[in-house]
Amino acid sequence: MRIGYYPGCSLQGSGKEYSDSLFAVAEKCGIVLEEINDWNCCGASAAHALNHDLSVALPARTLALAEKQGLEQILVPCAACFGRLANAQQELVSSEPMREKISDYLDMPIKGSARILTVFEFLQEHIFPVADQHIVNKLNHKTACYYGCLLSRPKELTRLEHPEDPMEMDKVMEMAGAIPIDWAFKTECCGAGLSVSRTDIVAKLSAKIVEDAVSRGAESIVVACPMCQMNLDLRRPEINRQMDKKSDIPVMFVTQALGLSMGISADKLGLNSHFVSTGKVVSCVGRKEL
Amino acid sequence: MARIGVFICHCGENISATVDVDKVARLAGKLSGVAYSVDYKYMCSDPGQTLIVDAIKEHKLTGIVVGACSPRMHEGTFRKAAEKAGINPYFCEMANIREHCSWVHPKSDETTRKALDIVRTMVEKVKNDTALYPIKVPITKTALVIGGGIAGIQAALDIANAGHQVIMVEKSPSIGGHMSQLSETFPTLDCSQCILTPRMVEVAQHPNITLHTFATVEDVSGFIGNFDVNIRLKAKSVDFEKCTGCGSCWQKCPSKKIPDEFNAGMSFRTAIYTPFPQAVPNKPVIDRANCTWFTKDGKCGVCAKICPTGAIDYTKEDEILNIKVGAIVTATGFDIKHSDFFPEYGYGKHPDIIDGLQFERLASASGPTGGEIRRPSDGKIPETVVFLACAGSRDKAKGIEYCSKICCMYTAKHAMLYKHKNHHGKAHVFYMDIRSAGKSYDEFVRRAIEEDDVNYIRGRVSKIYEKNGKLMVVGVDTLLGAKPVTIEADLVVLATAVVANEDAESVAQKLHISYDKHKFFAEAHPKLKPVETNTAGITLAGACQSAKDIPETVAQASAAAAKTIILFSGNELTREPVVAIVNRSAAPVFTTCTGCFLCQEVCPYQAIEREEIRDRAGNLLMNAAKVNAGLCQGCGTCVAMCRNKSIDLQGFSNQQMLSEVMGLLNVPFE
Amino acid sequence: MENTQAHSGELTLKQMVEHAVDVEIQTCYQCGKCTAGCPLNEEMDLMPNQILRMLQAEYPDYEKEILTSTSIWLCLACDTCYSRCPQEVKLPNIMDFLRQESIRRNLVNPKAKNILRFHRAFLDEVERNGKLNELGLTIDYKLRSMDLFQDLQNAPSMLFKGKLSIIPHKVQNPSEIKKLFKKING
Amino acid sequence: MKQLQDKAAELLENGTVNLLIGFSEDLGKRPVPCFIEKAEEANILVFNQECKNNLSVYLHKKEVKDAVKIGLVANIATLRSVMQLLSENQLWSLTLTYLTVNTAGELVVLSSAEELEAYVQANFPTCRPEDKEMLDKLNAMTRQERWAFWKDQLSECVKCYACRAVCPMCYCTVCTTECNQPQWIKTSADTSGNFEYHTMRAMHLGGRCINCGECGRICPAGIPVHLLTAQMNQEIEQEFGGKTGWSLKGGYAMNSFKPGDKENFIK
Amino acid sequence: MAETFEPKIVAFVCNWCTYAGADLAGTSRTKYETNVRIIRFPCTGRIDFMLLIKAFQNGADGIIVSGCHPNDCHYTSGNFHARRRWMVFKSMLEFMGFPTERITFSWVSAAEGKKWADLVNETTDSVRALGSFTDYKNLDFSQFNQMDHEAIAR
Repeated sequence: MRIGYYPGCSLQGSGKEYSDSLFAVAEKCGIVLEEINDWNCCGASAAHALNHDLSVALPARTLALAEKQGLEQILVPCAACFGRLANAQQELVSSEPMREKISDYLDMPIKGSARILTVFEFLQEHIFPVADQHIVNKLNHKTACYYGCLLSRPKELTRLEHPEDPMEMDKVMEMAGAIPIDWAFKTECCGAGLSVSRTDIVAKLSAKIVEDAVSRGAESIVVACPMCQMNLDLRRPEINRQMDKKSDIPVMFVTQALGLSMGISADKLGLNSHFVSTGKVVSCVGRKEL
Repeated sequence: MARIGVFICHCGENISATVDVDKVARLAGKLSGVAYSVDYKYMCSDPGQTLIVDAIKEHKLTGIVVGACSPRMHEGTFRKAAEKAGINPYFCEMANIREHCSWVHPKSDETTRKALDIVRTMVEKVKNDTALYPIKVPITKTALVIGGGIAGIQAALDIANAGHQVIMVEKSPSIGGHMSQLSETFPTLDCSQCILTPRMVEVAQHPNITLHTFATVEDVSGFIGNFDVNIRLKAKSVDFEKCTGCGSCWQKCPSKKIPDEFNAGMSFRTAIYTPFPQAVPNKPVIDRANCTWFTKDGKCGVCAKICPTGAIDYTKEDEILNIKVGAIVTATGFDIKHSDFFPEYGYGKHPDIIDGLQFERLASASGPTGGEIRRPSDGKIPETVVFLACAGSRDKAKGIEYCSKICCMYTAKHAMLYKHKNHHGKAHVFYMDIRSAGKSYDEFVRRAIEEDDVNYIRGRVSKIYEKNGKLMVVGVDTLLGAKPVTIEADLVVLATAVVANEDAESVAQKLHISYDKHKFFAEAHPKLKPVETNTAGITLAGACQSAKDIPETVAQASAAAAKTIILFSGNELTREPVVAIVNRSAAPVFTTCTGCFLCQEVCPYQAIEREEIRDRAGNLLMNAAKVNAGLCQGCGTCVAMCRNKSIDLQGFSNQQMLSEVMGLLNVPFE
Repeated sequence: MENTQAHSGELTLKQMVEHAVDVEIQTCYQCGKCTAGCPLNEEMDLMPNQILRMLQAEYPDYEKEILTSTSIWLCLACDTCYSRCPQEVKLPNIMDFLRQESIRRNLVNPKAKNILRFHRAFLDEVERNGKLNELGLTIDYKLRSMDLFQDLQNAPSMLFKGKLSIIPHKVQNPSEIKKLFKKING
Repeated sequence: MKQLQDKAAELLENGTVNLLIGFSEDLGKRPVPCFIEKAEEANILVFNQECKNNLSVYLHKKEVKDAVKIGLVANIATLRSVMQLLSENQLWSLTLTYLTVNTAGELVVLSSAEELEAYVQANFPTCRPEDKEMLDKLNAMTRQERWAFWKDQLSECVKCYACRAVCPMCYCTVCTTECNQPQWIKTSADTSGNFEYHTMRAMHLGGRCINCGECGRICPAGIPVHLLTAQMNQEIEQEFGGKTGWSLKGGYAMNSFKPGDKENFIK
Repeated sequence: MAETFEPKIVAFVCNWCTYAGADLAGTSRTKYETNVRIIRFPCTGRIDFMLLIKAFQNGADGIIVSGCHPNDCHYTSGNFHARRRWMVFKSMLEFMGFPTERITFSWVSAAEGKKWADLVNETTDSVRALGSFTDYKNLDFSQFNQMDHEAIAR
């Protein structure tokens, strides 16, 4: 079964290590990801903030291209991109006129039939079955799985089993030999798109998240969204100022963590390109049981 | 040869003002089959009726048409008159020339012509009328009451005190229902068990009441006055004849870690148990699912060893008891949503987020904490308690649009009880509206606010999460310009939605009564038949029909009892003979019914039965439909559904309806 | 205060919302759960439920108040409100529309200008290349917001860590995207 | 063919069936129904495309009923009508064995209602193309054109009731047409009476007819009466779902309802 | 006979809602056209489609069929069954080319005296506009004509 892949812009920029680690893991498990040819930006929060049609048309183009490429399922690791693509798809299938309008904009035919996978669905369906033969060492530390908004809501799109207290990522981390903690801010918002324009707000929101995770003894935060990662990592100075105490809890992508447990080098997983050092976690690997 | 009399009424001026009554009477007299025709100022008056009676006798009339007002007005009156004159009342028809003619049209030939048409139509009908006789149905004067909560108890006592036999069936080991779990009751704050337990005992001791606990209704057949019911008596594993209720068995029972239903899961009970100290009957049963003897075949057996009277009997099997009853009172009660129903409140993961019933047990003197309100997690007395009204109720997203009705009151009560027991504690209530319409209900809520200084916050809570030992309740105060508020609580009580019992649907299907989309049982008419169901002889009492508080439940229970007692007031039940009937004729035809039973499926009253027609040797010749006159309400849907007219409706027969049409048409409007 | 009569003729904002987005404003019964759960409730000048209430009221004066609020720009479309709303009101979609309407009527709150600038910068970047290049975006945004020094400390290290690439990514034929934008913006 | 004859012989031999209803060759003409009681007679049996008759209609005949154990050589339409009959509580007195030939040309023997249901559902026939074509044509016409069409057609009807006699669903012992108290259907064969009869017929068969088309085929006046019921079925299936002769449980659309049924035609 | 054509309209109504509604129109003296003649049934579920045909066949120009609104049926489901039957019957007649605009289906509750009056007036107007219903009669004439021709031919 071919698996299409839509990186989205951040995974080529600020979230590069997300795609690096994802590919490393996939490679390890012998899974090939086919990038959608000539994909374009999903429009993110900006498009749907300013222009509804655009917010559907941009993802629609990518979906149309995927169809042209004959891809029946597409992996969209970036939470924001996933949200936009899934949303657009829903509008396309639910409204005939909308579909016509858009395919007219794009002058491309579009069905919107492809199945769009969240990173969790991808891991569950393609990595889990083969994981144990690749997992070589346990991560052996307490971790807080942070899902954020776009991977948990709206539940019709994200298909989580328990949208208010998701366990999908926790399962992955358990498999990787970490100890996921039960905490309260799993699905709270980090400030997302306001990262640049209203850093103050991002600091406030992210602070709450980091605070709760730390107060419950987490040694790392694991995310599956480049925006969350950036806000919790890049914005740490502001966050620390907000909490007025210094926290150096690292923020990894779920794929990086999984990669570590598979014995892939920290370098290859891009664990060195974080602002908050991930050294502590890396050193936990293979450490004796807590 | 029909000899029909036509009687045209002036109704003072009401008809004669626009209709030429004299002409109508004159022309009606010329109609074929009409032997006598007359008009008179007030037909419904005594002289008017006498006029009819005399005419019938004098002119040997076989049927009459009264051209006057609507049959809905005076049909009864004139049918009585006809009867008085010695003809079958169903040979009297009304021609509605007032409401449908003189009142709605101006004075004109056209109006008069219409009046005549109406009369002619009814003349044609009368020609095809047949003598009908009231249907008599024998009645078994024993009532079945399903459910031993306060609703069932009230209904049973009322019926029994009226001198009729009552059989009560309760699925749990004791009667008492949810009311027995409550601490105090609003708005008087009198102790629930203090007022309930005497009634429970009364039921147990009443000579007219037979009580079956730990029993369920298996199936129900038959009809009003003549129900045939099978009851499953679940194996108690204890011989109640021998058992003295000394309790040594459950004191010694080794499996002690079974969540206690009566204490809403906040304490444990043993495998052999009586649900609570004041249980009626106060004798234990074995919960086989949790008893070592049954789960680990034959190991243990302590209770049998300990029992001084040898009452324990592991070999007992379920028994089916067949009973005949004339009426059924359905009082199966309700359930509430539990806190694990609320994702945003942590799927009930936290022990200190509890539901209303659990709080009742915490506050109850007979509860797990002896009436001290302590939080389940660590037994500490909470300093701050937050109560959430509308937890699940009025929540379309959760599939419950309706208001659970009792929460506003019991939440106020809960807050009060907490404050009375912990004067320094703080109680907050998140609410959307306060619905306290009821005798001294609003005063009660005000008391909670004014005297016990409970903090009412208008707004809904979005999330509850635990943070260093406190429950963070994230809500909003919409009366402060939607100000976000977060309260650090030690205990949170969710006034969860009142819902129908899990098995409500199957119970309804066994009883053949209808239910709404929330599985609450449906009354026959929302206003005028609030306790009857669509199945004659079956009534509703209490929260199985909709969320109710105790006073309402008791009132409805008494109403249901009254309906039953009325039914039992005669030896047989008399019903209007306007019912469907399947034709029958001599062998070898027997009937034209082909036994496709499509009629059976359309009948709203399960009035159509299967009759097996056999020859003398007893060989089955054919299956045919048969109408149970006791159940048929005479809608006639089956008649229109029957392809070859094998089923017909007395009083509105095919012959009658068609002749009306023919009589009306086929003739030029003069 | 004027009454709704003043509106006879053109649509009220509420009606416009209902036409544009598949929601029924009337279903909101003001329980406030949306506000309670909103991560930005402390920042907002109008609370989500207040906006709904004001739409329900259909007072002309309210329309301006709503469209000039910062709330509509602060909304992160995190969907917390919708996912918990007992009446299933799709607030985020309403917010989307209100933003667009606020631009159309030229009522954008000055305090929200930066957010708007960012969105604009973002879209222009996408229009130019079909893909987003954070460096380009950041520079573009800085120029617009004239807030040149914020994040300056980060840029070099990001470059160093390979998180910002200097050579912009593009789709094969950027003009195709430009055409798309033109078509949609008319 | 041989297979069929052998099987039939076997069934008659071992007493699984007392009477076998099938087709026999009629000197070059279309095969005709035949009734076989002796194994040795089984060799006259044939089964091919030409075997169009819906033999289930004979199951209502007294002589057949008396035989109790019946073997039925049946095309799919026939099997489908048997399904419908069973769902209407008919045929209860018979034990039936069905012999048919599947699309692959192999002999299939079905000896229980459950087997029958499974087979019918697996090989469920679609509306006959020729009918579909006619229906679309008629539905495309204006009302007046349709009126003219049926007026013209039904003026030919002589009320011979062949359409009724050949229809397995017309099993009423006394048909409405024979009811004379009251007289529902004009006895004379004038066109308005014919309209009356055929409307009644269609209403009674709509949602029960299994589109075997026998009524149309048999009509001596060549009136396509089967189109009326076919149209009804189409309507009912579209509006309320459910296929005739699909399930033993029945599910006759006309005596059930949904609160949300279409009512845009009601003021 | 008046110059303008006056249609004969037969109304098949249920006892509990529409008949009562018509009574209400009377008690509140709401005036309406005289053309309608009411035939009373216990329930719309009882109304046999054959009666409609019979009515047309015997000279009715228009027909009103009316009963309780959905969920208001005195017998809980009679009107639901009727609704299906009408729907099918109507499309049946349409397929046969019958002028179904001569049949008006309606829900009229016991409280809707006004609606009843309006219903009668509207129906009367529309049927008056349609003119006398001759299709059925013509059916037979046409046949007689044929016979005549044949006779002449012979």
